Amino acid sequence: MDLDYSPDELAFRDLVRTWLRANLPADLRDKVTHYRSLVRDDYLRWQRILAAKGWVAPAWPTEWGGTGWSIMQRHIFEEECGYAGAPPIVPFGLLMCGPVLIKFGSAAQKQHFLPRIYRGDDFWCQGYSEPGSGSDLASLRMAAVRKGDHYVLNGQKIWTTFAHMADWIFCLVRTGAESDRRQDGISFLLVDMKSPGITVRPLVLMDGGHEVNEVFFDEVKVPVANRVHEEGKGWTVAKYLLGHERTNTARLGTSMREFETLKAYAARQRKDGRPLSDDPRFCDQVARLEIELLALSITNLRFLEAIISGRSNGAEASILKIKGTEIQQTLTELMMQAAGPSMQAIASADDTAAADDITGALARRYCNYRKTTIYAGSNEIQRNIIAKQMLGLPS
Amino acid sequence: MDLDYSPDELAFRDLVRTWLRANLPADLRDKVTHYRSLVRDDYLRWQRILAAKGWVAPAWPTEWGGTGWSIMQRHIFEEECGYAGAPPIVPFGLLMCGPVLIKFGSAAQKQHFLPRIYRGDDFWCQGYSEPGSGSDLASLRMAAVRKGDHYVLNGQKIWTTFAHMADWIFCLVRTGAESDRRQDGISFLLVDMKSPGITVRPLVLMDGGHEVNEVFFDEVKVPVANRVHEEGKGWTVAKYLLGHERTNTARLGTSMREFETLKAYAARQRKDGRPLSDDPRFCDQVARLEIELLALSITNLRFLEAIISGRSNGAEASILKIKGTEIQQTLTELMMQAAGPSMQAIASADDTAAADDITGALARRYCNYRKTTIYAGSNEIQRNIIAKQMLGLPS
Amino acid sequence: MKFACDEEQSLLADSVRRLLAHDYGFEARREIVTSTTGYSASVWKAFADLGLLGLGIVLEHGGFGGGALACAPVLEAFGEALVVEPYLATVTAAQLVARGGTTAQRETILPRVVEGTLRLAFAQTEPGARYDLAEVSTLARASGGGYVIDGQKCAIVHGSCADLLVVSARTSGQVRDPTGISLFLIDPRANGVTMRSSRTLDGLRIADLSLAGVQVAAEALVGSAGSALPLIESVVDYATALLCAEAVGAIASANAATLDYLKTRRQFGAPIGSFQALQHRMVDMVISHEQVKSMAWLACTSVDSERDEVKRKRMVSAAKVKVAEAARHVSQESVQLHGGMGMSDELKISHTFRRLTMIAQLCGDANHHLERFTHSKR
Amino acid sequence: MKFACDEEQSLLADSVRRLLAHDYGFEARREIVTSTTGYSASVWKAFADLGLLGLGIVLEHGGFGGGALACAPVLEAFGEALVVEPYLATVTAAQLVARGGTTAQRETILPRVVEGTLRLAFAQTEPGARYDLAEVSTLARASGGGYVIDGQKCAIVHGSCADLLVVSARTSGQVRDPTGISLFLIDPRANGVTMRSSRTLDGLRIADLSLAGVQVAAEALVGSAGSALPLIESVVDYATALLCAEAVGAIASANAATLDYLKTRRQFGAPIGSFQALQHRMVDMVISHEQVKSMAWLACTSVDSERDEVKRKRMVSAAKVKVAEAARHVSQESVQLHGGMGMSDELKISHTFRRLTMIAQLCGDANHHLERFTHSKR
Repeated sequence: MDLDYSPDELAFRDLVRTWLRANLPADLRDKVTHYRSLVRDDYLRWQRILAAKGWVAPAWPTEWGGTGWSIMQRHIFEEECGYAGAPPIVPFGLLMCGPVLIKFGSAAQKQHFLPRIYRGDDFWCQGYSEPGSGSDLASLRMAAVRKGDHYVLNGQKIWTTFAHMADWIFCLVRTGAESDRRQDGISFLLVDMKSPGITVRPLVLMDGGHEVNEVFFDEVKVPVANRVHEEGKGWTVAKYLLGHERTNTARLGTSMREFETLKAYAARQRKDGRPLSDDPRFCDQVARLEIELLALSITNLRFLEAIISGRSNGAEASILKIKGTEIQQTLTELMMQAAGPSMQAIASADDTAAADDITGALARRYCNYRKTTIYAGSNEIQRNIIAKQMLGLPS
Repeated sequence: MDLDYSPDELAFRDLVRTWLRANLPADLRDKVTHYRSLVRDDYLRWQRILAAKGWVAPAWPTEWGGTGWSIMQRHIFEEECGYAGAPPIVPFGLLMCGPVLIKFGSAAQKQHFLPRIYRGDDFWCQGYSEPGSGSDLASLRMAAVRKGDHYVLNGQKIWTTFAHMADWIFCLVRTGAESDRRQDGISFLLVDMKSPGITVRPLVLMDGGHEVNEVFFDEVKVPVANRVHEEGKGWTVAKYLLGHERTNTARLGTSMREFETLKAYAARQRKDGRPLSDDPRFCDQVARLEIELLALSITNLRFLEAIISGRSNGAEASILKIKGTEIQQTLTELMMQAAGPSMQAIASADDTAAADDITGALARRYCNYRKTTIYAGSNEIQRNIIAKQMLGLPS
Repeated sequence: MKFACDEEQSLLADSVRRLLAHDYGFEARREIVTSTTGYSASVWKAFADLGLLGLGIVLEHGGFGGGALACAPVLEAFGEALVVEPYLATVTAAQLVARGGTTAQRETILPRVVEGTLRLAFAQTEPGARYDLAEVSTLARASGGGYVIDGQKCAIVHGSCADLLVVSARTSGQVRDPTGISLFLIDPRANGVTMRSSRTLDGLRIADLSLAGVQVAAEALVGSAGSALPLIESVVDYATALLCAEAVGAIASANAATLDYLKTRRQFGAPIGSFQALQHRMVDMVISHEQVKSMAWLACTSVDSERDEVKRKRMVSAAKVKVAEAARHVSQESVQLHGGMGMSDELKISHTFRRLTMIAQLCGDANHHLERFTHSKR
Repeated sequence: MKFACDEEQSLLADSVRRLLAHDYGFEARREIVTSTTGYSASVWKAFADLGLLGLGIVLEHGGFGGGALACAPVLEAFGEALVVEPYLATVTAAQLVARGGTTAQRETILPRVVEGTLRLAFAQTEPGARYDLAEVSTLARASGGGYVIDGQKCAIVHGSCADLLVVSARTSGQVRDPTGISLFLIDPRANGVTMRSSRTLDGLRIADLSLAGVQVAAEALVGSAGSALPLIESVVDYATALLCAEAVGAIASANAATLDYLKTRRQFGAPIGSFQALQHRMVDMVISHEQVKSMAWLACTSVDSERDEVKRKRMVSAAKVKVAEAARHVSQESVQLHGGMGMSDELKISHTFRRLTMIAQLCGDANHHLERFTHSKR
């Protein structure tokens, strides 16, 4: 799938690729490519390597450490990292809180937090969803009552990815009464996870893994200085964050690496004494997936070009999310199917005995990846967005 | 697909099958199996053969000519007729107007119309849909204003199947003002198509065929005696008709015959010098269709048993409609695909030169069959019905 | 043509559901799944007391002489409750003995199966064999009036808790030859037998088996030497039919949970079940359930009554294709419609998802059965 | 990487759309479709005047020397307006001459194509050959310095209005041999040529051709004898890429009509476009359109620039698989969402449905291209 990049783009890609080959630690890469769980230190180690190189926050303004790359360069960089098997960037600090602070933060907030986020001094998580408000984010209820120069927080967040690893959490909270416009009265706070009154409870997912949590807030004191933007204007911040342009929505670099893994794995499996990759039915399933990958790769580049040239129709990110996650899920499904009866036995996440054999991870991974069409705005919400914003269909 | 009928049921099936073999005229069967258009006389000729045998209205009470068959026997009869390639029964008289008159008609209406419907003296059509009211039937507007012992009709019906062949039409009309309950003020009238003021305009469908029409009513006088049930209670009649138990919703007999045609046709087509039926991809498509047919055949029988034993969940007819029409459409699609490049050339409906070669009819038939998921309550409406009536999901 | 349970079956199914409602709630099940053995001895005893282990065994060996159709309502209830006990493994292997064993084997083994004191497992699959039942390279050499057996078996469902294994091995021919396959009874504690147990995603246990110079007596041979494949095929079809019945229950459970969630979960000021897109998807799940009910019946009735072997295979494969696809469809949609909650280990729906995922693959995936359906010409 | 049209292309596409908006409305098109010839001479002349017929012809023969990408915006506009003129037939056959013909052939034929006075068609498919380009049994025997040709061709798009045919015939080898196929220029009015014309579902004309002892001179041979298959394959790939571009326009048109219908048609007191199930289906149609745009670009750029023949075939086939499936998806959904109106001959949507149905099958259906994609190993 060599789409014809320009010579400059090709040169940039080769630069990134060469650097990754030399600097991505083999043990981290193997953990990723063998579907083993990453821990806090794995994420931070890779983040610090990137930070040392100056590549950890390409989209930030150069004064805060951004690279000044073009959108296309950022796209190429992200795809190459995924393709190489680098640990994914944990988005909460670098891709979410950082841009929010750059846009809305006070000078003091920027000075204090941005360098720490850049260097990986703090590990961040995101306090958005609540038990009663998932897709309908604006219905959130967590209360922050102002007392002097503090807010006192009571309530609960849920599905909080990596809360158990995090030093800080940014939260949407309700600082005013729910009025006719439910979006009013919401504020955006930065909360130290070591604050008294915060309890983190693991939510084990169906693959047996621990990624997400419930976070309970009981009389948690947060300095008013940690509010970003004005009180009651948190929804503006949240909307900015949701709409903040990202270039790796489709996660094609990762999917292309996974596709090569699938082909190699299927070639090693046997059916009727021959490689499974020779089986016409399986072969067709793989071919259809490859065609989907081709279509999405080009669509992704077309959309980038449209954004760069100002011809965006506003639905690009949603379309990339929908098709990208469908491809990711199909990859896990075909891998599991390729394993045949052996897919039943699962290795636990820490089973080092099976570390070199990915078979024991495939069914878990299939389960885990069901989340991709649910999180970050479910695919149903993405379709609603396209219907309303791009097509102008009525509610 | 020999599902194990009881010995009695098998004996009945053989009786029907033997009779059909002896009494279904070969020219009619050939017209059906070669996808040629049937004309009014074709329908009536077959109806009169059935009437002479006493089998034309099995579900009617025996006093009006019904056969007294069990639901299972009626099912078997209908499947056998479809399987044999008999012309379909035009439903408007025998399956719609007849049962309505039996349930709601006056003694005089029954005496006059039922024997004529039975014998095929009159050809009926149905005046339900209007340009502004399709799925939302209760929004109909055609006005019937009472003047003495007549109603005067003004308005328009659309999608009126066989109006151009029909002697009579039964209509839903608005005899009262549209009140809060839009279902109020609707009445059910029987209208002579020869009445002054009726104009029939053909609506050619995309296969080039003429089945449906617009029917315009301009000051058409209809005797009050031709109203069925009370004035303003037409919706009761319409609902009875819509919910009137029918046993051939799935049209499996016809689909099984078509499936055999498909297999035979694919065996005659060539690919790489061998029969197309040896091609693994095409073969899989045919296999999946056969599995769908198997599943629906058994589901159909299960539902009949549930209805007979009073365990109906109310959604049976909708499920059979959805899956039955999907199968019918897939059949036309695979036939067209089997023809390869030759499917492009179409024979006109009356092209007798091509009468023995079905290839020229396949693309037209594919187009024509798109109607099956739209008419008789679109498949979307069927899903709404299941969601509301069976699952109790809120509006 | 008869689809509904008769009265006796209904009563039995009701008893099973009552038992499960009482002893097999979500937390009770979780304890069983995480226990050392992976099943509950007391639940197993209750199954035996209800007569469930004898449903497919003839009266002279203490059973009730029914076929797959008689067993189907039980599996349906198991599918609803996500029973992890080694029921299907035991009754499948018992069928091998019942249909192929000598009188002595039947008299020794089957009554103990019925009374719940002997659990069995069938060691058939070999590494790389996928779903091909003829791909057997484990070797049984005649030696000193008995046999010496060497080879590898894998993916033996409930192998580690079996008191006795039925093992396929080749007494002649080459790998994938249809003839030359034989069945042997092997004590898992015999010399040369090594078993390695794993957990499965859906809370069961599965074992790999290594046989190194395992000596068995001539009496360990089930049926006559070299002609076991048709027996294996018919019994695996039997197991497949029961698995289809289990799918009916698991899908019913997933649909009920999803429908309930659609009615109670509110977003944007309304129950999410009022959104038409979700309604139509729920309807399609219901239709899948109806189709699977039909196909499970077809599979059961075919293994019970179809004398034409080719036709039986076609019908069982047709059923499994549909069941595999419906299991995939309903499991994926039910999790998606549950949103994040569907991913959580704390809700039953995610466990039903896992079982349906496995059911889709077990006894042959959709591709395997589509191939078998297509190639088994009438 | 460049996806958008350059300025020149945009201007041309605008001119085409203006022309079509003016001369090719729904009623004007209906008259053309039902006319004797099945195309409009004045529209054809307008195409020539706009330079459309020379887009793929080099400058020395009066053209503009562009590739498939240069032509794609025109085909896209044709797809929107459902143009039935023999454009694709003519430019495809012209490519055979341009790429394979002798200098004399190019000089005689191509300028006349560009100026709109010579329409061409490619007679390739034979009865039973399906989409296999090597399945040629029409025979060309060398005779008296020329050739005598016998055989049957079928499904020649716009064959009956062609002034000159390019015909494939076998000068050596057996049917389906990759070598031994040659191309000949044949005058449709020559002795021994019989053409039978039919209408197609989507308003085009198609012809079957019978060649009985047709004598042609040695100069009728296009390229060298026996080695035409790679040329045929590359030109059919070129035609396939243009067809993909046409699909982009036809799908855009279907989507626009459907979206408009959803917004204006009211039932149950609301526009039907407010129903979420229909909204989500409309969104999926929009996504299909985006994918087809991408794949049409891939096909065009591959036939223009890809020097590795195997890779070119894979990419064109990947595009056609996706285009065929999207054409099916969008055409079926757009009619379904229009309800009864979608079935009517009086609305453009039913004509777009028919064209998309044909596009899915033309130049090889999804199965054909999936097979070619799978078997063309890198």
